[in-house]
Amino acid sequence: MIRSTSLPLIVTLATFVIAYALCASAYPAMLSSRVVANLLTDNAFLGIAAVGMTFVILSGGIDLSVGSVIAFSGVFLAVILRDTGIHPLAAFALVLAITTAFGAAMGGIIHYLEMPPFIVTLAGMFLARGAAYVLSVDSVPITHEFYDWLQDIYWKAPSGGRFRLTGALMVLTFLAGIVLAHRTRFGQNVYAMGGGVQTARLMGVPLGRTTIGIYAISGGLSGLAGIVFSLYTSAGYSLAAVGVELDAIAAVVIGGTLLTGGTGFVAGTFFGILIMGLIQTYIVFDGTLSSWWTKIVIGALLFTFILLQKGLTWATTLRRRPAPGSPMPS
Amino acid sequence: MTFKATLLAGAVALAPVAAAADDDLTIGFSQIGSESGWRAAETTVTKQQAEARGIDLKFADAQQKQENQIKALRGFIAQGVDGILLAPVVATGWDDVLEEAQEAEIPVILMDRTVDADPSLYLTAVTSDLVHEGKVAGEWLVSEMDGKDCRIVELQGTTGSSPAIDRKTGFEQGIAGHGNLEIVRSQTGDFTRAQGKVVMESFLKAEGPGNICALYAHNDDMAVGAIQAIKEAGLAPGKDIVIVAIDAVPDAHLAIANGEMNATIELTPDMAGPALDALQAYLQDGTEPAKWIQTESRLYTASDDNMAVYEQKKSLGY
Amino acid sequence: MAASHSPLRRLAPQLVILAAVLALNLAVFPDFFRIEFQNGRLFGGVVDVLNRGAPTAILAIGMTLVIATKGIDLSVGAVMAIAGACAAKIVADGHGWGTALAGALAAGAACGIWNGVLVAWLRIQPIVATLVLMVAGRGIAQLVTEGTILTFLNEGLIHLGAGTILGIPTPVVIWIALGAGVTWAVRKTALGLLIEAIGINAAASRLAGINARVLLTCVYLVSGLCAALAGVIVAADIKGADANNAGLWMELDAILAVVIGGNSLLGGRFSITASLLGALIIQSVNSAILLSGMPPEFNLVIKAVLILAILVIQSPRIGHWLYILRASGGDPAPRRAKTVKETAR
Amino acid sequence: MTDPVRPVLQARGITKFFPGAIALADVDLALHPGEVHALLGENGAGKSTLIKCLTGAYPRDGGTLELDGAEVAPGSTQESQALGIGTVYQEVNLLPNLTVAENLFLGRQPRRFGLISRRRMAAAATELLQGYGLDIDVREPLSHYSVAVQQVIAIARAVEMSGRVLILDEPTASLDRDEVELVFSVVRKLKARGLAIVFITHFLDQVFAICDRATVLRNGHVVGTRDLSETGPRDIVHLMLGRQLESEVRERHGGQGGEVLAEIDGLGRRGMIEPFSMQIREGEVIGLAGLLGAGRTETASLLFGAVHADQGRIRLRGRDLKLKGPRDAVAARFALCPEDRKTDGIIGDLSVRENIILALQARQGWARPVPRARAEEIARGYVRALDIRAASLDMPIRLLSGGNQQKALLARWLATEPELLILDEPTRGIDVGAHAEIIQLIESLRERGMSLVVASSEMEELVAYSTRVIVLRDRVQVAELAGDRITAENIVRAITDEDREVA
Repeated sequence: MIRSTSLPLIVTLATFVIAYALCASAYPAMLSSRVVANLLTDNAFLGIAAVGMTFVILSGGIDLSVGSVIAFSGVFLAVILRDTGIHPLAAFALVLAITTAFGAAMGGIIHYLEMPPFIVTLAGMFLARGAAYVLSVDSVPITHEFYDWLQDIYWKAPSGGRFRLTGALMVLTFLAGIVLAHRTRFGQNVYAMGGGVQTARLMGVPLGRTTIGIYAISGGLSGLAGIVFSLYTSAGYSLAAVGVELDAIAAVVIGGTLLTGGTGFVAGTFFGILIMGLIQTYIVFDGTLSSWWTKIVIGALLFTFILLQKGLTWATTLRRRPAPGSPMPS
Repeated sequence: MTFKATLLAGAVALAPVAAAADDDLTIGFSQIGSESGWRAAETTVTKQQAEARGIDLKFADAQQKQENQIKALRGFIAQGVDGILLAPVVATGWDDVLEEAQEAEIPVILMDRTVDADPSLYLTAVTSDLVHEGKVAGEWLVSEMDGKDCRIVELQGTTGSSPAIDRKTGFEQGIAGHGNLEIVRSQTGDFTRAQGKVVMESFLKAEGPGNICALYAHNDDMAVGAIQAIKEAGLAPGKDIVIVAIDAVPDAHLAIANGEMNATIELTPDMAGPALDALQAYLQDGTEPAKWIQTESRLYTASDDNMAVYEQKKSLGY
Repeated sequence: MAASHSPLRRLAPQLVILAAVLALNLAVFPDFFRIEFQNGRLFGGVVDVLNRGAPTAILAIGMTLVIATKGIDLSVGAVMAIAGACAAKIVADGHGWGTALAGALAAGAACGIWNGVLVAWLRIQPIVATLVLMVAGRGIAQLVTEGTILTFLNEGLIHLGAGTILGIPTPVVIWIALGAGVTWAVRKTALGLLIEAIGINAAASRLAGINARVLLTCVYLVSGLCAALAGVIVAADIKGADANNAGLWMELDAILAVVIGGNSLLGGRFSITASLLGALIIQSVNSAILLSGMPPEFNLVIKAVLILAILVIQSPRIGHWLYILRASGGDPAPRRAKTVKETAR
Repeated sequence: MTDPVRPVLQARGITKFFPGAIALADVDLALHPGEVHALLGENGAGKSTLIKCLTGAYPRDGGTLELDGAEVAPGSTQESQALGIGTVYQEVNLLPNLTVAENLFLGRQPRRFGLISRRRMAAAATELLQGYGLDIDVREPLSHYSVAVQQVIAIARAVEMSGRVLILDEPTASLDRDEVELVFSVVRKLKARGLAIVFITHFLDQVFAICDRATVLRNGHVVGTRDLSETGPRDIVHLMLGRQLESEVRERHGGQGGEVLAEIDGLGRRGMIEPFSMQIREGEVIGLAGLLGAGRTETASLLFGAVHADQGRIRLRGRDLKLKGPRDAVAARFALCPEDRKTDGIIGDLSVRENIILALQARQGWARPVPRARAEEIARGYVRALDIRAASLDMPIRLLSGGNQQKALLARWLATEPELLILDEPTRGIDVGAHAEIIQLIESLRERGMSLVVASSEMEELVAYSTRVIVLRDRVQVAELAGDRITAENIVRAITDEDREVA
């Protein structure tokens, strides 16, 4: 049985399948394993960041600092690997610790100072990008052999597609995100907060801890995305990943999560990422469309999905009889 | 795209083969974006060059993002194009995707900027020398000042971008050892006219209008913005403040012709001509081009016929 | 927002912060306050702040109204790009500057109405509704300019961005006049009251007979028009429409200006004057960074820290704690006041 | 009933100060296992404050709390819940976006290897709810179910979380009769299980239907605790109001009213209210009677265009009137004071003056502002006429008491000089003094020739001021009473007629 709550997820999935079929009928090469592998590899960092963003949005918040944190992580890694002798794994741990703490700090400010997430994470966005600049304005190459070793881990499919470690890491992150969202108390608390902060408080959801946790996860996953990005480009660059937060938000919304919070699926975000990647691939294949069409198509998709969600909400409220005394919301 | 080409592309992707019919080439071009007039002109010229040679050019604008460029490159490889032109947004991080191209036997030619990767991974690089450009600008200013004291302000490109870094380095090399020249202020103008104007305004305020003798801008767009700021401050650009910039876009020629600017170093937008020449030769009979095809960095000053150059360039989409 | 009787009291925090930031400017640049008349125009550090703050200030005017209705308009930066592109395109096609301005404003109005319809008629959450245009808008602008920087030499249009009126830079005249005009319009008519009513309680406003839909649409329309005007000014300033960079991240500055102006993101009572002061504060911070001669890589960090400090000082919680500290004189168990506030947006 | 056993919860001398006022003075309350204890009192008597002190939501300023003989001091609702005191509120405080099972087990989900076992959770939830007589799919989101079912789920959660004392704070306020019965059946089961239950309600019949004892609060003091098997409603009301309710039938002045103002013909909306017809004359008060959920509010909303009618028509003085929304109604000189003041009435942060002129201003349009001096004059006039107690006209209206807010809302509409004034529960939740004033105002407005439609759950009130009463049951108009036939008894009869299973 299809529950009404899972309908957006199904629509996202169907959109992806239909879009892929259409693309493939125009360009048969779209079916090659290269394209599939590219979708995973090229979107790995975005996907990982989007998992964190899903949690933030599910709780009814927003995190604008994601792209900047990715850039900061990359630069930090590159600089620390260049200037010190520590092993990349230790550096990874350090980056994850810093970005998680950064996210937690933003969550703390949001909760304890009762400031809107929009503004707090906006300041966080400036701060992280600025910190990246201070570390280095150059693109700093990473030349550690451990990086080469990591980059050489891939499975090569028959027709040339390379399924790389980072793509697998993204899939793992999504799986972990799904488990975290649906199978842990923390995840349930996130949904609860998205359903209504006051009610969640009354039902015993530890708001402070959860808020800090949510932004810490988003920060930490942005850090992880930064690590993946540094593997992707073998460098740290303070101008990298500008505007990734918008792509992540778009993927989350296209994936069927309500921006008001409370409803949605981590798995939906995965398909949101794939749909956006597919659009980009199609535009490259076409080769004549201005790539700015990507933005326009994503905007149109956003619009479609928002309308769809609106329609669904409307349909479900119609089914219930109006509560006495409450006139239709204006 | 024609149906035939579609089928061809599909066949190539499923069973990669290197060569295709000579006169039916499909070339992918991954452009950085359209952040400046020069960049737009380069795109126009590349499209013109491809059209003139009957090449099917697949154009992808990366909106200044490396991740988009890597995606585009992988898309080209998956599609099985015959060759790839890449104008890299940064120097680092291309090894993996270039390896994939090499494995698929698709030659890659770098345009405009080079990368930090093993040279065997690409066919050749068609670039100007960014450091050299800066150096030419610096040396020109040294000779122009002829021993007089000069306080210079510098409008940097986007913080962290390689032209900004290289052109700064080159300029500093150019003026090195000449104690009469001193860079007193340096700020980023993001390569845009708007920021060029804003930052120049603050330079004028901070230093006092009479205390600036020369402006070095990392591109012409910022210089054009700065010229407006100088005029609004009641000074005569080109006379009260000597202005040298890089790119030689039409508006810079116009400014020089009007006496509002003193010199610009041309960065030719025609990188695609030599690049496609080399590519076609390679695809035809495997001619290995030189690893670096350097374009000319020509200096334009008031002694050139700038109006003529302006007329010639203005239709290129700068 | 306390309904204070004296506007000065309402504006006091913003004025103090502005004074502090201006003092900072003075510290890094002693001649900051000197104003000269050169070349037919006023010239000086303060004039620059006023002039450079124009786009943010103009956006903040529309944004204040939108935020007062409990909304937000993320699309203004993209609308700026669209409007600038349209103006340049129209001039390039050989029309006059009046047509260009009208065309740009029409484009802005269309964008505003689009947002307004999504919010008021389709009842889509404002942050989502305007996100659509924010994502797609720059692409549309890019299509208009066909990926190039459309330059123009139309004196009339350029005058809007770089000219002067009685020696004062045109953008300064425009934003002050617009700010005064809109303030006058909302305070001398009932618009301000009705907008605040919608922002505080939309359901009750509707039942009181307020035409919330039309008003909401109008508010987004005004925001679109402001964005278009800002877009034209930015384009005119550099004699070219740069679809790529025009208005990039400006929506964030505009929202910051409104928030620094002490207006609640939860809607209700608003002060356009305070938002304009907020815009000036942001511009003064930028100016201080430029004048200080710090290396550019520090710009963002300094800006972030200053803004964070300003916001934290203004945070209701901090005010509450300060109040308790002062009232209790270190009383160990201050009475807990329930400040029930929806933190999530 | 009152077993000699030790009380589960014993509160002694509970005292609570608010700035400038004593909210609770030395309140004692003892709850015994297996009893349902009604907590009664007018609004503002201190019921909610007492509950909040018991559950730790407010810190106490004095007094002690003993649970099973041991002194406790819960600092938050969570703590009190852990101690065994659970609370259920009027608005269902569960999360509509979560499933029923998730709501029941939020914060204490069954886990296996550290992960929530959704299957076990669903099974446990299904079993748990079956114990409360609910057999529903617990995997559906809560919003899927009716308010009554949600309320039972909320009770189930509260009991599972606490298990000693259950506080029900007006859980039945928005339920219809069958739904109330569903909740009561659950309460009886819990009572049999030995829980001590506190029940707060405004419905006296419900008090006598389910409760064993009642404690009555007035002005923060306990004025008495009664065994309900030994006392009657009259006593209780006497305790609450401090005086006998004047129940003598008032002399009726209005009679039939004047000319026909509006004719309503078959107005209705599917799924909300069946088509109804009525004539409204000048100078008459039409009472809308019926139980909650019978369609009173819906009728009022439809008349005002707040909800769009999908059938029928309204003729105003013989001319067709199309109501696309409240704006059209306001233009036609209709006015509506809604039932829920807070969400649908006041604009909290606006000043008293602005709230009063708001409807007038909305009708005039934005371009013609009410001048400041005129606004001041109007507001002052009504503040005086209606005795609105506000420190200043500039203070935000949310700071006023409920009764004063209601009067300000009335002023808002009177300022538009309406021809038809629709009042939905005009006296709900306001103190006794204001109550009487509003009833008086209704009479005097009628005498001036205004037409009024008043929906109310207070039978005596309707009898007092109505010239006609329309009785609704299950969203259908079932009777119209006029003249001498307007008595509480007749209304009750109309409401319950043909109803065999009386609650």
